[in-house]
Amino acid sequence: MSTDGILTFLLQHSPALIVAVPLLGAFLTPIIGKINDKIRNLFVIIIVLLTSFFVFLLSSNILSNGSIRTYVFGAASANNPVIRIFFQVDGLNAFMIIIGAILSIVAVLFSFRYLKEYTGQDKFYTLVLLMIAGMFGMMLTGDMFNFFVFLEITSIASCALIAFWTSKGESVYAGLKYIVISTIGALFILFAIAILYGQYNALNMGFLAASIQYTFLDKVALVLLISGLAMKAGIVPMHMWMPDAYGRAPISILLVGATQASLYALFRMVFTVYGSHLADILRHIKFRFFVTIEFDITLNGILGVLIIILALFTIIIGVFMALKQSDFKRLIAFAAVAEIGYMLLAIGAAIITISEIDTETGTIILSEVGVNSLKGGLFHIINDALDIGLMFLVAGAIYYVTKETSLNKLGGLARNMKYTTIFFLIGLFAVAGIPPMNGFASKLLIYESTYEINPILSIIAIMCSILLLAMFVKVFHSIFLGPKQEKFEKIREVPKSMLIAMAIISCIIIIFGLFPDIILQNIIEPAANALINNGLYIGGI
Amino acid sequence: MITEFLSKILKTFETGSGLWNPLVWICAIVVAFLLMYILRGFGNRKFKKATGQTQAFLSGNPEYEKEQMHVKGGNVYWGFTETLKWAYTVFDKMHTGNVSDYILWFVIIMGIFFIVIGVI
Amino acid sequence: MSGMSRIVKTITNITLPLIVIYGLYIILHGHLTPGGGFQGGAVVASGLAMIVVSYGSVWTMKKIKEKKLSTLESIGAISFIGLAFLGLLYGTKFFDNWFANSGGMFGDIVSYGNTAATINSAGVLPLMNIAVGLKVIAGLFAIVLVMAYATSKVKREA
Amino acid sequence: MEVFNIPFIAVISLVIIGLYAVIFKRNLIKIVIGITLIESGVNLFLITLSYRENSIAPIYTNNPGGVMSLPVPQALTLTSIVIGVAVLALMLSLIVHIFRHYKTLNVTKIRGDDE
Repeated sequence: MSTDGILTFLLQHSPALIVAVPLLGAFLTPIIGKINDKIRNLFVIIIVLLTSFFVFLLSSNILSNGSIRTYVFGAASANNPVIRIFFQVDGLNAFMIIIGAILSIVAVLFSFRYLKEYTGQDKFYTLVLLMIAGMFGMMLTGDMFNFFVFLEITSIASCALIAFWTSKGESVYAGLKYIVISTIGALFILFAIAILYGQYNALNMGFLAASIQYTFLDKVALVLLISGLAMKAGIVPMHMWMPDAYGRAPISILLVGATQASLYALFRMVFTVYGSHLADILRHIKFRFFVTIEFDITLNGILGVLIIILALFTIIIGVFMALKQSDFKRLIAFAAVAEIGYMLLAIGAAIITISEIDTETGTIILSEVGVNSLKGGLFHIINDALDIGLMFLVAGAIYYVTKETSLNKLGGLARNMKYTTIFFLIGLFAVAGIPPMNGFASKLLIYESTYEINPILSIIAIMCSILLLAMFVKVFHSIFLGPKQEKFEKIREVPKSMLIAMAIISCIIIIFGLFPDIILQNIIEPAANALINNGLYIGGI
Repeated sequence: MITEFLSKILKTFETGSGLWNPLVWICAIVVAFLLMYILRGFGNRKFKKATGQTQAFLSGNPEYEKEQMHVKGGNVYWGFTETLKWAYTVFDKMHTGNVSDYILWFVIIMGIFFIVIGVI
Repeated sequence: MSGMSRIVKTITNITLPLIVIYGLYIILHGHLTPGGGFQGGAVVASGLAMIVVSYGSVWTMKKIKEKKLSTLESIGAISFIGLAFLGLLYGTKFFDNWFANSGGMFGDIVSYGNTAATINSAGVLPLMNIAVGLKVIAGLFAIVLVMAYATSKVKREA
Repeated sequence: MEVFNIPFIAVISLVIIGLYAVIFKRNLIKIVIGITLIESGVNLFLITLSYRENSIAPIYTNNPGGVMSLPVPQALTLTSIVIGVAVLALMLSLIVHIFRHYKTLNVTKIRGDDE
């Protein structure tokens, strides 16, 4: 076979390989770990790089020509779409797996030295690879039940990761909280899947999207799906597990990816599975109050308003609670909650502007403001993953050298850790959305489009963005500035592999910040188009 | 080809109602820093180290050791949290750290969704 | 938990082979009758859990090392994924059933109609069932063993 | 009331009893029991969906007469049970650890991070 032939072969099978390679790696890790620690580390990074290679192969192909790729398991073609398991990859999936690939490379690279002194590393890498496999599965699958399975794989692996340091009671308890939350959420999602299956005799998302009728049972399924996925995505008031889990996990950066996979699923359910009924008129209201008032209540109206209200709560409570925290990792976790609020705000604004659905092609017709808002929300997903990820890496680096995450006990570290300080500053500007970092470009899109919907929304968003800046300035002040402390005299800069991990993310942040237009046109726009034009996804089977 | 590449990079990022180009902003920031540096040059050169000039003036109070002067992270926004105490008491009551309460919130939100989506 | 009385131990000795054989039967007939790797593995593992109950976790831990069980478990998982990968190499797709109906091992073509099923059919499915069964036996037994051992430790500490 | 509705009533009551146990019980083991109750409710729902009256098991290549029950929900239930076993084992082992650290299983007495 020529190289070209091999590439086509790999591209053709890449959706399966993206999940299968880390899965194989996960089960091989304990056996290889018996030989030598170094060989095991090499093996793990090779597995992750191989997976990322497939991810970039697949997503560059999908994003460049805007097509859709369907991979049927166990058969050459889909002769019976109801019972076959599919992976369906369109622009949105391709966009999400890029985030997953970046996060997993960085997380694995960072944890080599970070966990060097601890026992049970074989199990740790097994869990990390399992979690990566589950995360990619959630992002790629086109089958509802398969989604549930990958959701559970991800939550079991991440629960075990959160409780990895079993010597601390708090981390075990945080792990238990996480598994209780995610199991109940997943069970309600399964309930909704069963309801949909009972009505339409299908589990395939595209098939369901084509045949859904929006009966009463579909409403119940929608409620269960939205609330279950919202809990997994950490939306206020179901966000309380996030600070516990993020604050205790050894590497919280992978959990960010898992959370965003749930957020992706939320978008997929609302826009694709229920997409053909989004603009349905549910009630016609007419009453006299001096003048006759007459208006329609549409599904997208109530969904949009609900999502926007939740988003505002998420932003405000996330920011206010973060401002008060004295623990670095918990503070970042609350900031992550607030950032999720921004994405939801943008998506809610986009849902409100839907005017009608073209039922023949399955296209959702949005106003221009809505399209911009959608782009801003999707752009913010990748920006949030990078910024919050960088912050967690810095927190991990500080924990590595000082064994401390409390802001009250740290101080004056900038003298000994120059590079970490620079990376923290980059992350600070990016999270707060200060130009010219990447956070600004997406937040600008969100502010401007929400201003068109209602100025109050964008005012609240901007105010909370200022508070985000304020609290990271507080972190900067209390960790890096201040006089030398005696107990931190002997502290050195963190090892090179950890610095490289932070540098990779920082470089991506700066590139995204300097050339937002290129990113927007090449990555975000295909994803937004995939979300709006469902005809391709439905026709993919 | 180079001009094409440049025009691709320098193309401004349109947001629907405005535009945004980070490269222009970076130029502006660099110019601002240059101006600042020039202004700094006009400063007074009489400053001497290790004299009374360097000591901080704290309303006549004596200056503490540097370690004691550092404001701890928990105290930085004391005024802000004190003013918004009414909000923070509510938020603190929400965050009990008890897993049953997390599920209770989930059920409440599910109920609200059900009332809004299912009934309308 | 230290061991239980002699009656329990004797009954365990008598019933254990029967339970294990029944579990293995369910694993091997996974492609024909209800059941399969997980169910049969669970039956075998519950039989093995009986050893833990009757002889005590400390005694069992001395005989069977937990690390060996986890190796066995990874071997089961690897062979499952490996069979799926073989479908990619020899067949057309990942998880392809590439030697069903080929005439070789597990390759008999099942005659159409409500006839008695042949065990020598269904291609990779029996192999996958065996792999899953191995994984489930090792995994569940390790879970029961470690948890019994850990709780007995708590009791001794308290 | 139709007799066919009884399984669905059982499903709803199992889920509600499970949620009640998770929300109002203070013992961690009871919370885990609540989760398994919800899970069995959902599994029962899936199995009920697959059942047809007087149906036969779906294991023949050719239908010998009569209605076959649907095989897909049974496979789904099986997968869900497998996942449930894994989750249950994980939760119980975490509870063992928690009991070692705090010497109690009462959620109100366990101090995690709750700022």
